[in-house]
Amino acid sequence: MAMIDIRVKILRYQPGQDAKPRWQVFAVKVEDESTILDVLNEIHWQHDGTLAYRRSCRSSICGSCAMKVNGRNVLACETPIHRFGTKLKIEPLSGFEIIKDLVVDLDPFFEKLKRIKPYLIVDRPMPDKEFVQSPQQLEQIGESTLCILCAACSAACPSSWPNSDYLGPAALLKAYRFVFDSRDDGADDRLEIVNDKNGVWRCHTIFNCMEACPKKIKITEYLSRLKLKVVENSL
Amino acid sequence: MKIEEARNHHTIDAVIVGAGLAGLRAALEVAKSGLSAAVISKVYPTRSHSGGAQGGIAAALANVSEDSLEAHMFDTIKGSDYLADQDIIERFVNEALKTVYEFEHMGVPFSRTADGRINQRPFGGHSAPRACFAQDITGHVLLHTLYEQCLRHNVLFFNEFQVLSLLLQDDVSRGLVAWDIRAGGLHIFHARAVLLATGGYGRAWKVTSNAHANTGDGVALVLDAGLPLEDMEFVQFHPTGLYKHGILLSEAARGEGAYIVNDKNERFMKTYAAAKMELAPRDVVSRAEQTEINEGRGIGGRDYVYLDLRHLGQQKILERLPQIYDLALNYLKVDAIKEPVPIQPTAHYSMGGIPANVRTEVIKDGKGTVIRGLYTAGETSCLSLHGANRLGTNSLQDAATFGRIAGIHMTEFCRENGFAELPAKPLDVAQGKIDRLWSGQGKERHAPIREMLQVNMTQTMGVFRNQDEMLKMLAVIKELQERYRRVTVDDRGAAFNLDLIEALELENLLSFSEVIVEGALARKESRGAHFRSDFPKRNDGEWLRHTLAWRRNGKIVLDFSKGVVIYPQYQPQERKY
Amino acid sequence: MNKDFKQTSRSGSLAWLLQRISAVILFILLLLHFVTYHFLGKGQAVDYHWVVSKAGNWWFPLLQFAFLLTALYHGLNGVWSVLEDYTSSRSWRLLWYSLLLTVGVVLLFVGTLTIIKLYTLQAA
Amino acid sequence: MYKRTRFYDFTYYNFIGSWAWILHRLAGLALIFYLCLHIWVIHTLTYGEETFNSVMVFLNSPLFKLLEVGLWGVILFHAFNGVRIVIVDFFKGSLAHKKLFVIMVAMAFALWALGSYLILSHVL
Ligand SMILES: Cc1cc2nc3c(=O)[nH]c(=O)nc-3n(C[C@H](O)[C@H](O)[C@H](O)COP(=O)(O)OP(=O)(O)OC[C@H]3O[C@@H](n4cnc5c(N)ncnc54)[C@H](O)[C@@H]3O)c2cc1C
Ligand code: HEM
Ligand code: SF4
Ligand code: F3S
Ligand code: FES
Repeated sequence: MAMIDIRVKILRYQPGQDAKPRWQVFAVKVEDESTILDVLNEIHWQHDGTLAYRRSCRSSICGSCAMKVNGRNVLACETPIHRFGTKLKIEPLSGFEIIKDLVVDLDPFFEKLKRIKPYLIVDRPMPDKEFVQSPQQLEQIGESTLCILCAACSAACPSSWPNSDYLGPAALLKAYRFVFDSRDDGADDRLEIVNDKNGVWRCHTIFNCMEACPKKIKITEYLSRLKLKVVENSL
Repeated sequence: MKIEEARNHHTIDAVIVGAGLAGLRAALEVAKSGLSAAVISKVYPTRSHSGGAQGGIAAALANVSEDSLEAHMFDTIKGSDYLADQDIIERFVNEALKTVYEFEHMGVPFSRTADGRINQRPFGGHSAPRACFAQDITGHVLLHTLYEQCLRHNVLFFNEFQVLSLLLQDDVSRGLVAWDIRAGGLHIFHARAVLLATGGYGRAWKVTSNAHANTGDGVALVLDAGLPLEDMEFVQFHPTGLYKHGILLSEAARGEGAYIVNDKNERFMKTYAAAKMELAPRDVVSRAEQTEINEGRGIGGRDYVYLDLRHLGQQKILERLPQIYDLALNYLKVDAIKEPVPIQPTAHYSMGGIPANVRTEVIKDGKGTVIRGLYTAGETSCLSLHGANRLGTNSLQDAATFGRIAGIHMTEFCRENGFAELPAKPLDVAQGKIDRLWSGQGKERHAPIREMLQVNMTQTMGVFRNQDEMLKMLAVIKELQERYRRVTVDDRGAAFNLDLIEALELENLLSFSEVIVEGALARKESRGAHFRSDFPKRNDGEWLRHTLAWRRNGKIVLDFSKGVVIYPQYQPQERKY
Repeated sequence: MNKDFKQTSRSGSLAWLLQRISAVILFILLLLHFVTYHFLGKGQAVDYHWVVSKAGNWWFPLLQFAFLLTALYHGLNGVWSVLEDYTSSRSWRLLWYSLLLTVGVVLLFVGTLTIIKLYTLQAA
Repeated sequence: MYKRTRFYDFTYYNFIGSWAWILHRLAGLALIFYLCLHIWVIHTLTYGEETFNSVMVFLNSPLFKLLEVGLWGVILFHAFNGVRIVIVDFFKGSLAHKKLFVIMVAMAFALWALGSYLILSHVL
């Protein structure tokens, strides 16, 4: 463990003061084992209290702290600075509107999630105890339930940049998660909803989402399976 | 009324503060009944700390081996070091199965047994494999599933709103005032019933497993409102916090068979709890660790020991404990398949909190007098289910089950009662807090004060406590409270003012920390998580009672009139593992 | 059908599937086309007679027409999907769509004429 | 609130997948543009030998041969990456999409070298 000097360039935007975002450079001394979040905390607590960003769990499970560092989307709290060297360039997620500094408006993100009916729909009577679901059936959706809704994927997807109407990988992954749940009866509905040019068909298998996902979910693979299911269902 | 005011004035049947498991479960129950339910949370619901829970949720389903409600009840009582109220535990274990099956029906992807039923694993202090789990992301999937159900049932969400004051008058709750973090501005919520489900208060410590949001706002609000807190001195330290960070490595690691070893590569738990070894309850393991460290047997004589997973093998680690593997790798650059992971005890769970009865109604004295329309559930409440020490996996169950129960009683209450009138000038208290931080001329900044509080709390209010240290701590708190009065914030903007939020939270930390220290000083015995080196024995004769604490005229007033509910068949015994 | 996110009111599954089917067909036809027209006839400059001389077989017009049709469909459908990514307003979409349709119809007509002419020239 | 990205976020790191997509898209657009021209040009056949040959002289010039080599590259990239896309869509190609990309580009490159040799040898 040693202290090192780093140079951090942060995209600042203070509503009411700035007409548009501007870069600000901070020179700080931090431990070489620090994470990006440690660096932001250091700046916020010691240098400039006006810096705003989101964080909570600081253990990569709550999904608050997704942001763009040196051109890539990461969770600030789990990303050690040594991955990037001593020069950091920190920006808010692309594709969303900036509320302030690194804080973006995620309401559209959550709105889209809502559209795909993100809940188990059961038309049969509930069993007295649990539904029987084999480990193999669970395996189908297991990885997709890891999603922490950090929005790193949707923000990294070039399909969502020019036109924010695209549902985006996170919402589509959620659709996958329920369509392929052996207990669910709502597949027809959901498949119909995502069968739209702004739904699953705007995914051009660009794979940025998979690169960005801090939970290493194979998003594109699941979207492919979802697409085939939609085709099967609609033709 | 001005238009601006109208926009910031909400009239809603049930207002729920906190979007963790407790808050969401309650909201769902109310919303299903057709009443309007609003959830106010300072973070997006899925960012709540419940999502951080890894290991599991307790219920005696007996899916993988024999189990019974009585066994669950007894384990919980014993785990609590007999300070828990047994009527609460009885209701708890009776409802636990239903809670889990309901979760499963909502779509929670529980890990499964080969025959397709909910899988269960052993957990510290439980006499049977009772923890229902989903890999090592149990809290995460429970929280997300609940959030989804709330969306389905049209619960109103006020995300990124921080509650600053309760509107209470004549022992009747009338609503609350919250700050809109995103846009800035105060909002009045006028409600028939209010639920406080604001989670734990681990952020008062430097080394903690808790999220940044866990600043004990709920307990501070209650204290501010002139109501008491209960058993605040009981704070659980988890034995497997990631060294320096305090981030939690789930007990599931030990459930799956991990070892804890000292500098001599000894599994030292054999000298402290030979029967249960690493799976003894948390207070026992944490104390054992701290003793090893204090006696110079930490790794290289330093302040940590090792959690060793290597013998579990790559496949089991990656399959059953992927999150733990990632955490060790990302934060300490330790590859848990090949190397042992440095750990130390970390502030983890708040047993104490807002006193309430079995209907989750907040009470205001040792006699159980109820505040009408005010409820509490989850980690912020003290029912008391966990007594002096909580068993792992009982807290998710606590939050969910009593969240549901709170929802049921709130619904009833709303049906029977109208909106109590708002007090005059409802905004004053909240506005005052903000104005002071904005207009102050002081030179103090909040960060150093918080740092000093946290460092000192970790040093003095940890696994071992004693009178001298605690008296010093009290003095430190007094000094910091004094300094806090001169704090001003850098940021004067309305939108997403993190500076302001943190300063407001610090006020809460300073407020309830004093209660913790006062309670711990007064309780001259060792029980559960509260261990005093100067009074190392449990003393049932004098101390088998709850602590209630008020702030009156700037001083903490304690009261021990609230006894513990004990059933004849579960009399206190010595606690051995 | 009520999709309550910003929908286009158009399902995309058929277009997606056809784009892939046409791609696979094109993969074969296009390579074949390149081999016959661009690589064979080594040393010979491409001129009128050379081209016309290749057009005599009975399968010539069929293959050429299939190629023309799939290539046009695939290409224009591709452009359409690109345009859809960058336009959200209904009227712009309508405009682009009609434009592409027109281009497609005109080129299909022109191309078909060429094929017929070639075939009849050789047959005559 | 401020909206920053409008068309493409040029400050975002381009991973293999995004390069594949951008190039595929540009290649596709180039190809449909070329196809339109191509159909017009070949259509001159119907105006008789002279017209066609005069156009062909132009197209057989070294400059156009070079362009043809480029076209061949564009086609091969689009075709082989297109196959990659189909594998991703239908045959779990996502799990090895980077490897697939490398393989496809390698194959396209080999064919490109071969084809270019043939095309250019017409001129040389
Ligand atoms: C790392 C970790 C692992 C754990 N693992 C387990 C486990 O395996 N099994 C188990 O049973 N238990 C576990 N626990 C404990 C368990 O997770 C918690 O006790 C439980 O989740 C608490 O839920 P809650 O709903 O009470 O509060 P939380 O989930 O903490 O939610 C609190 C909510 O209150 C909101 N809030 C707080 N203050 C304000 C305010 N002023 N204004 C507005 N909103 C506010 C927050 O935004 C948040 O939404 C673990 C705890 C930790 C820290
Ligand atoms: C030779 C075999 C070809 C194959 C295997 C192929 C394959 C594909 C595939 C799979 C797509 C869909 C991409 C997506 O949806 O993301 C596509 C798109 C496209 N293709 Fe082709 N194609 C071929 C030839 C052609 C030709 C000859 C043209 C031109 C006429 C063309 C023009 C386009 C265009 C414009 C697109 C849209 C680009 C985009 O959506 O990004 N393709 N191609
Ligand atoms: S899929 Fe991955 S990147 Fe996308 S929201 Fe979920 S966790 Fe984040
Ligand atoms: S980046 Fe976007 S286009 Fe599809 S594969 Fe991922 S969603
Ligand atoms: S702070 Fe929770 S994911 Fe980073």
